[in-house]
Amino acid sequence: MDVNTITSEKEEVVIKFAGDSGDGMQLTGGLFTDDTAISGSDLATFPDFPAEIRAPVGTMAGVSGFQLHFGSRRIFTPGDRCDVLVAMNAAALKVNLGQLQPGATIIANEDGFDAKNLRLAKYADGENPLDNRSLDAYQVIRLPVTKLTREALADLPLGTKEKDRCKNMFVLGLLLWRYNRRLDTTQRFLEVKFRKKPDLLSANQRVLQAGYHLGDTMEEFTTRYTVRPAALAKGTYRNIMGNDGIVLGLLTAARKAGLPLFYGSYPITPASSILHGLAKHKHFGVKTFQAEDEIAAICAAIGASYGGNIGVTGTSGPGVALKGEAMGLAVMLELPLVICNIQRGGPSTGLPTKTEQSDLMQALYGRNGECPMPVVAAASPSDCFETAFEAVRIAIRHMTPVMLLSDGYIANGAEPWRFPRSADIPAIEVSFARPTADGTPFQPYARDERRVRPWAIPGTPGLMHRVGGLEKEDVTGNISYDPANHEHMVRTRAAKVDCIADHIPEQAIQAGYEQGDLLILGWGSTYGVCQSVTLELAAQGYRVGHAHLRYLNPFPRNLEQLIRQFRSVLVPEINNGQLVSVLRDKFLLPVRQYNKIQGTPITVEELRACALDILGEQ
Amino acid sequence: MDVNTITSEKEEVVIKFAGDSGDGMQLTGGLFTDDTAISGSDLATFPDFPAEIRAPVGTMAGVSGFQLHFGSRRIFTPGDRCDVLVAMNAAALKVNLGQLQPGATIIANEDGFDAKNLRLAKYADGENPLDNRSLDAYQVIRLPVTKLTREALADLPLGTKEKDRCKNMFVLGLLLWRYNRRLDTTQRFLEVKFRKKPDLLSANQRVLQAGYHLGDTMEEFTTRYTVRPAALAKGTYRNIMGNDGIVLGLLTAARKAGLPLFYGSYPITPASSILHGLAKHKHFGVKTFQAEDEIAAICAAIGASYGGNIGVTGTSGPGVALKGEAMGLAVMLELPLVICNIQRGGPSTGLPTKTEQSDLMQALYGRNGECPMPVVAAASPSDCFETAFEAVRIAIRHMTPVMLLSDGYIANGAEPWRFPRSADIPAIEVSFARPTADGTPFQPYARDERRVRPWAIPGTPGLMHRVGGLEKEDVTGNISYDPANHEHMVRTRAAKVDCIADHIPEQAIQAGYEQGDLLILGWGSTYGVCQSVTLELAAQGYRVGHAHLRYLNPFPRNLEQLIRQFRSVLVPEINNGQLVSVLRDKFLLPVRQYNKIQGTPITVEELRACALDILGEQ
Amino acid sequence: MSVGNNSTDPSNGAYLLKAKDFATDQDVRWCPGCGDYSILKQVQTVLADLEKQPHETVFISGIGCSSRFPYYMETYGMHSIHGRAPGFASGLRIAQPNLQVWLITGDGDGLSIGGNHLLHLFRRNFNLNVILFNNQIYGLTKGQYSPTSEENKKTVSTPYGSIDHPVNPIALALGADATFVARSMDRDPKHLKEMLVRADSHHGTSFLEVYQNCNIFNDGAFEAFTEKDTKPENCLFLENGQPLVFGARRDKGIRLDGFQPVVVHMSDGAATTDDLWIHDESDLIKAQILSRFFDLPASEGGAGLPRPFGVFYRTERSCYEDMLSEQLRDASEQGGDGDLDALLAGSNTWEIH
Amino acid sequence: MSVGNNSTDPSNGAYLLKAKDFATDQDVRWCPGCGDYSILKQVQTVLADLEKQPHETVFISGIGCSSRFPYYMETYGMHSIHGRAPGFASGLRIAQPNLQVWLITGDGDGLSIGGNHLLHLFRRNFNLNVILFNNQIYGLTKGQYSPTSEENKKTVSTPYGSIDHPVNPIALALGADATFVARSMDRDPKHLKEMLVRADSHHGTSFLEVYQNCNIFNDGAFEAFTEKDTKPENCLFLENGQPLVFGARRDKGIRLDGFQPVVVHMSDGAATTDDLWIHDESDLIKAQILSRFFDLPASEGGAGLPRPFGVFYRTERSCYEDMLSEQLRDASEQGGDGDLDALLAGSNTWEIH
Ligand SMILES: Cc1ncc(C[n+]2csc(CCOP(=O)(O)OP(=O)(O)O)c2C)c(N)n1
Ligand SMILES: Cc1ncc(C[n+]2csc(CCOP(=O)(O)OP(=O)(O)O)c2C)c(N)n1
Ligand code: SF4
Ligand code: SF4
Ligand SMILES: [Mg+2]
Ligand SMILES: [Mg+2]
Repeated sequence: MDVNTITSEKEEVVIKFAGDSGDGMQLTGGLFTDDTAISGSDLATFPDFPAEIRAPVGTMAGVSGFQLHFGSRRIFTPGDRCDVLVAMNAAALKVNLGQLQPGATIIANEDGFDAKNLRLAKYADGENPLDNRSLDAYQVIRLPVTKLTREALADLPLGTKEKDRCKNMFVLGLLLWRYNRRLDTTQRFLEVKFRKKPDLLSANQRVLQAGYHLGDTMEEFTTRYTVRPAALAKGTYRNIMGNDGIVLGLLTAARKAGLPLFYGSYPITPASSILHGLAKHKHFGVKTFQAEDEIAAICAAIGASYGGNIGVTGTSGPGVALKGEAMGLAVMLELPLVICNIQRGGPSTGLPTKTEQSDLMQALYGRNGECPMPVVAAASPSDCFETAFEAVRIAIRHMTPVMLLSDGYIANGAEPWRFPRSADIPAIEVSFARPTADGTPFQPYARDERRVRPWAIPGTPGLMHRVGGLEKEDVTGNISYDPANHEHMVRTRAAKVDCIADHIPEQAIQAGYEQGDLLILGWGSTYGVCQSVTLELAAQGYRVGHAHLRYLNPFPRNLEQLIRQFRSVLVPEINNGQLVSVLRDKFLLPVRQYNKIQGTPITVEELRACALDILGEQ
Repeated sequence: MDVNTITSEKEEVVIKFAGDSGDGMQLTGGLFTDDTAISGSDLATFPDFPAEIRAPVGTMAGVSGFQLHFGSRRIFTPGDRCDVLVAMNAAALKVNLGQLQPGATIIANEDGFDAKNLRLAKYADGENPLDNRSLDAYQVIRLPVTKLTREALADLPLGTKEKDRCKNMFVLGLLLWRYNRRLDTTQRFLEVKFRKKPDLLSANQRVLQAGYHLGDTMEEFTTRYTVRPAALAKGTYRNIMGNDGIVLGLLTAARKAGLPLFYGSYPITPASSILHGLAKHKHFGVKTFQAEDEIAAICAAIGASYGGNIGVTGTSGPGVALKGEAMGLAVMLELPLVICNIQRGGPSTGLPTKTEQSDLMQALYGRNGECPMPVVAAASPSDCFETAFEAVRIAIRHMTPVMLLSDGYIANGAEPWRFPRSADIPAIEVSFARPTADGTPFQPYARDERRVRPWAIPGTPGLMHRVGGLEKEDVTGNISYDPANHEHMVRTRAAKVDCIADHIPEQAIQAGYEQGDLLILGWGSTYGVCQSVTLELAAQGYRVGHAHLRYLNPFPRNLEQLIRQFRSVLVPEINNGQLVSVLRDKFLLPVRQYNKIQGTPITVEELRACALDILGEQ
Repeated sequence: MSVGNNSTDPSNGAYLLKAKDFATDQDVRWCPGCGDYSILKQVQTVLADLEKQPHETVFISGIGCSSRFPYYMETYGMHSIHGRAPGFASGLRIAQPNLQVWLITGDGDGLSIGGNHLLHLFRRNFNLNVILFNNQIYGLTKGQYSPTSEENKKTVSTPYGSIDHPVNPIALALGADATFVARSMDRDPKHLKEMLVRADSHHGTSFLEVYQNCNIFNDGAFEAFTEKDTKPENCLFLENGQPLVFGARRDKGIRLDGFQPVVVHMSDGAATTDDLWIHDESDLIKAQILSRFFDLPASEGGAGLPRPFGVFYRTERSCYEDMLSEQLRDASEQGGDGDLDALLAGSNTWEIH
Repeated sequence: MSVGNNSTDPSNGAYLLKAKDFATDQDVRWCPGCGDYSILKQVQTVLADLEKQPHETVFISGIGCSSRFPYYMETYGMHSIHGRAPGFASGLRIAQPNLQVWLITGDGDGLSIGGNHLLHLFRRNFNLNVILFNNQIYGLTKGQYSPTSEENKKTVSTPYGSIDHPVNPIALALGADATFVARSMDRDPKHLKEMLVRADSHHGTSFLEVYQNCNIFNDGAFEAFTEKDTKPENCLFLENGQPLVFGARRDKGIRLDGFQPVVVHMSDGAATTDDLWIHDESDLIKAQILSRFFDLPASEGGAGLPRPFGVFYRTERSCYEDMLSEQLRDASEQGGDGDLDALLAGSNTWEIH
């Protein structure tokens, strides 16, 4: 390493890789993330894809980005603002400029700022941000990346198009140099990726090296940065995205219950990748069924559960709206079922590619009649695994449909995950009804102490019985119009769900103080920002605590008592205050709220400011 | 009238006509009700049909009943317990015995208590309730009605079957005598009904007279009863059932708005009769469309509203569950639409023929995303007219879908209605968008002071525009992924609905005290029982008031202040406490609740007892 | 399962089930005289004749009078929600390919709200039997017209007469590539039983439309086909490999002039059975022509083509659940039985020490 | 509506609209190279050619790439919800019978979630035009197989290959008694325009299936029919009253052996055009046979019957909205225009004094 570069240390860094959909920014970001993970940093990432399938090349609509936040401290969010922006073209710069730290570094590909690109990015005629001093507040490194890439590959027998496709490697190499990494890990990935295409492999490796060496040779680069390993729990880690977490959670739960997994679904953004993920794992005995619509999908899942599989269906808000009637039947049938709702911006078709938490009320109340259903919510990509497992466990142990809430932000976000060893995961106990020894008639709606009815699978001799959506007599399951029985059944179905609270962990404070001035009470994808803000404020001596609800119905038994340990409660939500309504109803408790309904996550800045306001008032 | 009968006065009477589905009890009850109405009594009626289309003759499942409550005071409910039971067969007696006042009169058709009937009614072998003193607590009048009917028609050239079909007239005649009525009104009805069947006419008239004269001749009948006219407002009255009230309300509102009415529906109990009622009135220009399912029905209604009609769809709970997605679209399109939910017992298929109020939460929250919709509820059969009118008015004036809640009890119940003169009904102002004079581009999402967008009908030159379910930019209506715009639109849609509160009447106390110890706060079909109990307790000096909510979203502006005038609030609901949840959420107010979830109305006895408990505690 | 006076299998002395062994203890709630009773009885009889096991048999229905059916069968049963029975049945077939699944639906349940699910069931060809009770009316909701109601039908919801062109269920099923398409009627127990047996024996989705009289809201809708005086003239009973003959004296037949089917009379020697169209269940095109014998019976002023009953079409095509099981088998043969730890680890892990 | 350099109607000097006058100011968001562009252009051109008025024209779609269509048409438009466009269109037709309604749907929107609505639209025969963009894939959701995807298709949701038997949209529409059934393709602007004009001129529901290339997720799905080297051999263009001839040298034809269509070669004198099947749009049975020319193109190992394009079938049947208007007219002629006070009073009133 050459002498006139110095090395300085950083606690955390946020890098945004941005370019045209075709520029391979997702891959670049992914590879840099893998190397970062291995370097021992904690990290979180979030991609932002264009809303259109393929927006026109060079336009702002076509910009694809990948944001990485890593550091030597615990990292919970992809970061509010970027320290480094890689801009492969003018549109990428324009779209992301707003997200930069003051003084941030911009690595710009000059070749992406020619007249055509500038016009497509809707810059005024003759205006080039790289020239017109509009970026003076930043440290701009302009490189003719395309040109340099072509030069590096001059002697290779590849078309210009293929050569240009390597230019992301140049940037990757440069960044690996900048953060004081070695190339070997990335080299290895490339070897795997291009196993079958040796010439592309060498091309990419060359460009990667070219970018890396540029660091050494170019005056501009005087400093390299190191980020120490974070204090992460020892163990084996992998990266995981939210929907993959659900896939693994469902597969694991089914395996641990010894039941075949059935997944019935109809594609919808951002839930589709659960279907894709499960379809890949047929050797785990998972049966995926792409139905003609959401209604058929949930009905098929119920049919599978009726047949002794664990039936699961997945969709997003508009699809859930269609499944309401069938969920009601599942509540009547008292069969296990998991409904995954990967929430997106609503109402109606809304903002399909954006994130939101606005389906909580629908999850709790979106059915006719008194129709109680347990609801659980995942807090992060890795938490999707445990929450999905929990959803299946509750569905089976309590013979009930369960709603699992996630959202687009969790689904597409990724984070390192210290995944469990299968041996350490508890089994889920399943007991199918067996013929009565003494030949006494089978009672399909007889209940155990949890008010759970037996699961009697068609094919079992002697247990023939009929189920359906009409009110039924308790114990016998016969149709009943008896007034008293109806009230009894309505209350029994409610009590059955309430009693789940006896079989879930009590709510814990997940950061900061156990009691004090402010409780930040969240659910779902606000987990990261709540953690960050709480740890930060607690470190500054504020008596702040953070509790994050996985169980939204029923609530953990100790929730009210835990809440009352604090002078104020702040509920941040990416909706108009839905959990707030539930808390007010349940506990007659005035809670403060922070609501952002912009299809984007709440930032640390925003939540911190809100928390400080409240603390200030006290 | 013969000398040895005396006449005594009664303030109120409850009569239950009960027999086999084939015995014509609905007609009998209806005719007696008409005569009662004309006699000036106030009254309320409720039929109970067998759950099955045609249950086997003579079985308890096959019993059909009609209950009439009339009196010289205001009558608000069909009555808790019966003073008189007409039992045409053994099953009818068995089914209704539980509903009788101590000492009630039972008029039993002996011929309906033969061995076969007793067996079908599941009486123990050889047991006949008319003989075994089990009815000693009651005054039993046993008559061989069938035999007497045949005798009365002995010389007529009719088959026994046809003759027997007249036996209900015998009972009717007897009751008309008992309550000191004359036969002429009923005669007239029969003349109309049997205009085309002279022999059936004379047969029915004969039997009617036979029954009437039996009163004079038979020793057993020593007393006739009179019920003085009630202090009803002067005017012209008619009887009205709930769903007919909705039919008339919709037709009237459309007429007053000068818009064609479009009703898209898919049959479902207990909403179907709205479709039937409207289909009869094609000469009012109403277009009824029986769609292939509930989704197509609401979509067609939205399409009709898009085309400048007032689109309405009607269904019951399970159907509403299917319409959720389309309602979300209507919220986005900001077009007028009325969704009628005639609630029934739930969840799922539940108890289709029974009543319940358990779809309130679904009405408020049963859609994905932040999807606010006004909700209004009818309180009684005649109130259906005004509430339906209001629903249409709000939908048009505020360009929004509106949910109208009724239930099976209101739908099938009937009461006298002092119907308005069309001239006295205010017009509903409609203003379709007109081409901009200056040719400036049309802005489909520009808003007036109520945040209402223009209604621009396809076919209007110059106003071409596109609408849809994706989030749109305010003013222009173009698709927009802009974060700030999304939050602005979510809040605008909410504010638009909230602002309806400025255009509805403030909440009034509808009975009893304006302030005091207990407010009975109800909604929907509990109106009658709330009124009865409140008037009764207030008369006894308890400081009780009754307020009944027609507007469930938004609430009237003064609701909280009105509630706080009372020491306690009692909310009776035929569900598990749904309005209670909303009130707790909105006002952080501990409210008392009385919940009955038996598919049947709350009785005066039940609510009185609950109210007295609360008053007692104070 | 009430066991009546035993009759036993001579071969092995095992108890043989009788029709009534497939009946539940629930009172049947259909109107007296409803055609549903006959269908129930024939189904129970056929199951007994075929020596089916109650615990291996499942009846799944939607909502409607007809859909009450499962409550009366001493087997497993699900009375689901309106129009969605195909979804539940599909999931169950995938979960438990060894069960025998019968799907009970009505003209409203199956062709109005549930039409799409039925079509997708047909193309996926799950191995189960669909019995569509066609009474050309909505019975349970008290008499509105249905998708199969004739044009201009006056009902509570159409006092001025209906204006929807009716669905032709057989033509629709053929258009949707159903692999077994047949029609029968409640009033002909022998034929109905025969069709039930045929449906059961077909591997794939068997679609059996049954004309069923709703004597309360649509009484006599099928009189022309069911009453003995008109039946012979209006009904054409299809038998594979046999000429299309009908008429009280079996003296009429169907011949094809080009593509136009015409009625020929054999009595007046105008034709002999040799001139007649020979029914071929495997011929989709001919089945499609037969499905268009659909106008009013001659007795009611129709064009005079009789209404066909029997198996219109039958073909073999792999069933969805069989192919899925195969994929699962192949997958585990290749991928192994699924190593959970390998799955959790994924392709790329690292250690934190 | 931007008014380009004027061209005027010589007869009356009125401004004549051009294709671009039907284009909105919104950027079109389809992928570069998507077949949707061509369809959009042809529709705009045809509307201009037919001198349609933008304000009297409405485009209603569901959800999908194809369903973005209304945003690009300077007419009235509704981008509704997935699969439900027929509902909205039906209501609008009833409310405003004078508007010209076009319904835009896809193979997923119209045949998966929306199949049932489409079928009921067909039988009710509302007077509107349905254009189904069939790209045999779910485009907007990024590449899952659709109901029209060929068997064993490998997609993100079916990595082991799909196992659903594909829908035959033409056969389905015929089975559902559609009154106008036609097929065209994005890559043949002339034919597509012709079909659009035909669809527009039909009074009733016109169903036009358009093969559309999704160059991102299903590129080349229809190559055999669209590429000039294979097109002549694989495409059979139907013309009413004309013999069924195809082939680069128009030397091949279709003859019927009984009911079996066979390819005959005229070059080798084996047949002359006189032997060939003459297309008759009004013949439902023949249309049903044509709809079964559906196996793989010969070039891809199919049986060798070419794929028909053009109008398979066309018939007249009254439209729902026309019959409804008639009922309303009759009703008010009899019942009068509806006396509100009489309505409110009902049949039985009494006075309280
Ligand atoms: C979602 C839903 N919509 C509507 C209904 C009301 N409903 C019950 S059965 C039925 C139609 C019954 O007709 P059909 O399927 O022909 O059965 P049938 O009673 O004639 O045997 C309807 C509309 C319902 N139960 N659920
Ligand atoms: C209720 C609902 N379910 C699912 C989706 C997701 N979705 C949008 S378009 C689509 C299918 C699109 O396929 P197709 O109709 O063929 O249109 P294409 O994109 O291929 O033109 C799906 C499943 C949705 N938007 N709404
Ligand atoms: S209504 Fe009709 S179909 Fe239903 S049970 Fe009665 S007779 Fe049968
Ligand atoms: S995904 Fe396919 S169908 Fe959709 S716009 Fe792109 S190319 Fe066209
Ligand atoms: Mg029916
Ligand atoms: Mg498609």
